[in-house]
Amino acid sequence: MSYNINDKGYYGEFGGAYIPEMLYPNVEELRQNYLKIMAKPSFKEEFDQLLKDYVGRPSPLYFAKRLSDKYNTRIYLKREDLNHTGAHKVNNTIGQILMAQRLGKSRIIAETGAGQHGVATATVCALMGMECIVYMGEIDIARQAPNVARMKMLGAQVRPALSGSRTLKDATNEAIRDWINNPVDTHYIIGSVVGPHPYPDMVARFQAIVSEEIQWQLKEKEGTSKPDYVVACVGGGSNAAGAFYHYLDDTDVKLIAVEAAGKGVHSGESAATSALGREGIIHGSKTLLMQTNDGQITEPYSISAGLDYPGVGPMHAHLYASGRAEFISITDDEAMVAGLELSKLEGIIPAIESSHAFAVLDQKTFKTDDVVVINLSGRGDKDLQNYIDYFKL
Amino acid sequence: MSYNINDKGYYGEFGGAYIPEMLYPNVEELRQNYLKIMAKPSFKEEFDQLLKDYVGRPSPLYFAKRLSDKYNTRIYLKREDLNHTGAHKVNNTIGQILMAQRLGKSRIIAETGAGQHGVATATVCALMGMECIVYMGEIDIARQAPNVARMKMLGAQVRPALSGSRTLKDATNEAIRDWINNPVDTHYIIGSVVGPHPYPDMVARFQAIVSEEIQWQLKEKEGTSKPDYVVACVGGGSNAAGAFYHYLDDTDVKLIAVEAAGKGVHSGESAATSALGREGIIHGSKTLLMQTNDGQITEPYSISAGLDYPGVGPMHAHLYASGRAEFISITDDEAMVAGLELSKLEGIIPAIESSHAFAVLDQKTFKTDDVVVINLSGRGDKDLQNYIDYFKL
Amino acid sequence: MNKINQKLQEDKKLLSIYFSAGYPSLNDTVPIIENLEKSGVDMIEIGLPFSDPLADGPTIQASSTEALKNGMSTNVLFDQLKDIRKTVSIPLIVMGYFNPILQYGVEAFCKKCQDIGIDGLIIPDLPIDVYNDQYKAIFETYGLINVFLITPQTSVERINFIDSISNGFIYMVSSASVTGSSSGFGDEQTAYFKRIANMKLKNPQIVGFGISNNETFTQATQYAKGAIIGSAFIKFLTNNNLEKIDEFVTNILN
Amino acid sequence: MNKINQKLQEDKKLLSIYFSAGYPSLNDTVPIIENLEKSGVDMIEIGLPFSDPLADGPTIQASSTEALKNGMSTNVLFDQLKDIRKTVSIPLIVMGYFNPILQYGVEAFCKKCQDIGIDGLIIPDLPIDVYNDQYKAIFETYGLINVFLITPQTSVERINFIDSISNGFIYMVSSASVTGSSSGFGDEQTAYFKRIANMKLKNPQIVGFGISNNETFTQATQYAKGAIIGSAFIKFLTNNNLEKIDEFVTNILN
Ligand SMILES: Cc1ncc(COP(=O)(O)O)c(C=O)c1O
Ligand SMILES: Cc1ncc(COP(=O)(O)O)c(C=O)c1O
Repeated sequence: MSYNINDKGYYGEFGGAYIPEMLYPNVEELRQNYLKIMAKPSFKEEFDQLLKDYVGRPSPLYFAKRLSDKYNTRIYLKREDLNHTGAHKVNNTIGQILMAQRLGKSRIIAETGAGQHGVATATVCALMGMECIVYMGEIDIARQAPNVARMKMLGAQVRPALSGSRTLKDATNEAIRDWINNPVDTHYIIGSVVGPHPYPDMVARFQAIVSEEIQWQLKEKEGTSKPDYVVACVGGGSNAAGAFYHYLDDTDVKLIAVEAAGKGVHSGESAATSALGREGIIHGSKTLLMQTNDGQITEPYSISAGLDYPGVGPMHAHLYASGRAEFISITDDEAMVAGLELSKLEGIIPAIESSHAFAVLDQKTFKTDDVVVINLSGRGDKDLQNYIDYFKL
Repeated sequence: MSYNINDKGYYGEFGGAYIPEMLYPNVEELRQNYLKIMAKPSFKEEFDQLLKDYVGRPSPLYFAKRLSDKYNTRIYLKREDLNHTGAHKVNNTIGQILMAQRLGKSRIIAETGAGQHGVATATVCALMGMECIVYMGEIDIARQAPNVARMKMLGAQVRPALSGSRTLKDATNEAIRDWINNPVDTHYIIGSVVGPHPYPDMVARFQAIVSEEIQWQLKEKEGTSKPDYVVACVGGGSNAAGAFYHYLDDTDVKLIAVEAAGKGVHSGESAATSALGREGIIHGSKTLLMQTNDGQITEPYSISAGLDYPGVGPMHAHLYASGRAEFISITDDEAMVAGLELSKLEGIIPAIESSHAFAVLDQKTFKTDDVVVINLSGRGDKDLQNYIDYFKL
Repeated sequence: MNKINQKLQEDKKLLSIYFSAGYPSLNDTVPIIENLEKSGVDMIEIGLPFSDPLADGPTIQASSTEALKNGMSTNVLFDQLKDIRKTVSIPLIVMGYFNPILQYGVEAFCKKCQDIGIDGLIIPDLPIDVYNDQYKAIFETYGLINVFLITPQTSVERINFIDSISNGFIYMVSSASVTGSSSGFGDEQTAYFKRIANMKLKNPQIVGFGISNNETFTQATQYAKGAIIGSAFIKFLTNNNLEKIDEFVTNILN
Repeated sequence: MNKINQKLQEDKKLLSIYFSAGYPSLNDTVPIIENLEKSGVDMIEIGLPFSDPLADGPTIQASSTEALKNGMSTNVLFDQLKDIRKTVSIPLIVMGYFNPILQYGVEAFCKKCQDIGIDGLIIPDLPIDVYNDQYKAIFETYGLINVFLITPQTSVERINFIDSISNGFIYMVSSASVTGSSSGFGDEQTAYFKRIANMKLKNPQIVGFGISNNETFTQATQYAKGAIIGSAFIKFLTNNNLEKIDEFVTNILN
């Protein structure tokens, strides 16, 4: 079985491009060109150069000694928190801004949840001198104020999404609407492995640098490029897609995808898509999503704005349905505790999104000689206020 | 003429260890051991490993195209903003925590201004499982709230300095007092190239990695390891010391040290030590400092907490007195504008400290083919609120 | 013959009206349809509300949200419509996003539409290839016309292809923008209308998006067979009683 | 013979008092000195206030800050003291941080002290080697005794070295802590006092830091020649009139 995308834009049953005709030219233009453009040496060269000099890649693979001691296993952290702008998101936005330039676009739009993708988009737009509009749920604007400020500093316009749950899902709707209204000059930089084909594949390819680096870094450190486990949180799923990418077909490597259970999987306030979702269509893609019996999309909840999404990307839907990846749900409380633990044991304050991945250490027992790579998708600076409030620091 | 330290602990006229007897055993223990410890292969190895895997070094040397175009010269940014914890400060704290371990200390104290050094210290203490107390001026606690929160997350105790101007100078006094009170088990991690010998030299050596990297990175990019200019802001002077270190004796390379002029050098609210200071003793070192005719230390002012210090390290006093480095003062307003410009042109929000260095671009004309390396000592996340308030974003 | 095809043969410019089922009140669906027919409307698009209607503008989205709050659902809608053919004879089209239909079961949905007497469907986010590969046969079994959209950006080849697989009319989006966003047509749109008219497609075109009054209706139908009004009608419903629908339609047609 | 050396020859335990010049009020300096002598104090340390007194605890620091606010400065102090030897005969020591002295000019400062009749200086942050290399000759020229400190952490070699270069007394810091922080002496300190006493140094020791009442004074002087009180006296001044200094001293001595 293949775990990668097929030539129709599907991962198994999932994927495709369920888009209104108004988006067809945009998406089709991208579909026809993305692989060709990515294959060009000049593209690769510019992408690699920016990842190195601007983003700061390779991000380290750090052996977390105190954490390993505590959990009696061998834990490595993939340090996407050290990237410029503080998360894995920028790998993708660098790729897409170069793509947009080559497609002759002059205006960039994006949606954002935690604000990390918005900041990463505003950043590359500043870098390239392009107009940038970021849609963000009104609720997220309030709970991720530092990132809103950063986007403004970078010259981006932040437009609040006022409908629905006023979070990521609704920001995405607004961005799609903008794209429909601006079909010629605008490129839509989607921030995760979601949306219509070819977005999930394109974003996964840009994020694949994460597992590409893990392979050689682990080889250097452990003599083998294969860990026993790769663990990553899943909102839309881009950091997980990047961390899993080069291991997808290597079933020796176990993959763990961590979803946000909010106040509990069955509390009614959750974003644990695999546990609660069914196959359906969201944002142009057939995938798993949380919905009513009637097919209305459910409003998700997570303390973490970046995981507060009622779907997952189609790659992850397939990894779940096929059993290739294990899916674990982590509550707000479990994540917060894990975030504080990482801070105190390793001096690294993780994004609350990433904290969900770390909480797996308390849920699952690993063997002493297991090599467990946890994707530290982002740093916690943007979440300080949440941590402070939660722990009454 | 030598621009480095002599075997008595002086840079020219400046330096020494003007300390009360109560500190003598501590400082002497350090003085006798620091070079020996740093020379040990096991120390070097652990230091280098942590700089690579934990801090994320080498930090990139990034060619800033849009900024270069605007100023019609060749500008490279040394990306210390990408270090773990967001500034150059961590290079030093990693070094000093390893030093403290080898000296058998179990308790760490530090002073902090902007909070970056406090965060960097709290971070390495968490990493090594050591008790950590950070002294911070009450005013700085208020204006650098995110960093205070980070220190708490990392398990450090933040103690307010309530005396004097309630900024960095006073936090340093408090830290020294603590050290006097705890002479046996405690190591004091000073955050800049200030304090009694051997601190200025030890900190400079830990920060020297910055210019070590610039040398080979520039060689790769420009075919020569020598830039025409190295520009860095100076609070105490550690990021400048690091960026200048390997160029000190190479007078082909022009050094520019940028001080904070606050509301204007002669406004009475300034921290422009070279312009306003005279030789004197501060925090155990003979150096340039801002003082009354009577020898009372003046309360400095800068919008940037990290530059809000009435002295400079003795290395910088010597670089100034000898004319080896050019000293330029930058006002709050000039720095803020330069910070916003970097954000909008390059997608990088600098720490306000670093913004001072960028403001030099507007003050001084460089030749088209000059290679100008600006040390981007830290990222602006901690300063967002200041930027927002200032620009009413 | 499907009622849509019959209607398209009439020698007149057709006025089609869209509204969100369950808005302003849950049980307004049938009265609105009846009033529209009585007022002289030629065709009706009944919106099946969706939580995330990404091709719609704020007016339609707000009405959908309100309808859902009022309790509208696929089952409720079908229930409301079960006797609709006793009183209404003009073509009825259900317009909805694909997910609720998928969850109902596409075949079950189509069958139910046939039972009720629905003539066609517009599913903006159902891609043509997926329709062709998986659902065309089902639609045909239940006698439903699937209406496809074209926009000013749609290529000639694609328009021809869409024409070839359509068997009712083509929903011609006046401008590449979500519903309710433009006001009045400019030269660009007129050129687009002419360009499509000159293609002499086998399926007539009905223009949608941006039609709000007699002027825009007249402009849109100069080159096309008819026009669809959505947001303007919903705004009207927000501010007026159902009995006044008559006035709304009269204003458009004269 | 220097007044300090004379005093050290007296067959009694010496009480020395520290206060910050210019506190509580700018012109209290002389009355405080006179009251102290009248009350039976053996020696006085006049604190020259400094903005950043890093070896001092909060009490002394606060009094320094206040004194500076009151207008105290090196010149003001010298001016206040210019006739002090007309009324006061016990040894007077100026205690100050090095920077204000450096700015005044070390030689000018020493000369002025001699003119006034100051007997010695305590400069906590003037390192011994710098003193030896650069300033010893000047101090000697102007007949000033420089007092060095030792602490429980000072090594035997260093104590011997300090003893060798001292020519008055050794300021023995009771515990390695800033002024005003401990209350009462424990076994550790007593052991330290004994240890130093047993070294039979050529210079007598006077204990400072942590002495606040008769009990601690007695403990401190069991093995040492005398003791210095600082913070406790400043706290007293904060709460009492100068005329009551007498009571403070009486309480210490009995
Ligand atoms: C740090 C971090 N991790 C994870 C996520 C979740 O996104 P994804 O699932 O696409 O990696 C986000 C989203 O903003 C994020 O900021
Ligand atoms: C980012 C940054 N740059 C510069 C400084 C000034 O310190 P130094 O002069 O020691 O480099 C600080 C101090 O906190 C800082 O945080």
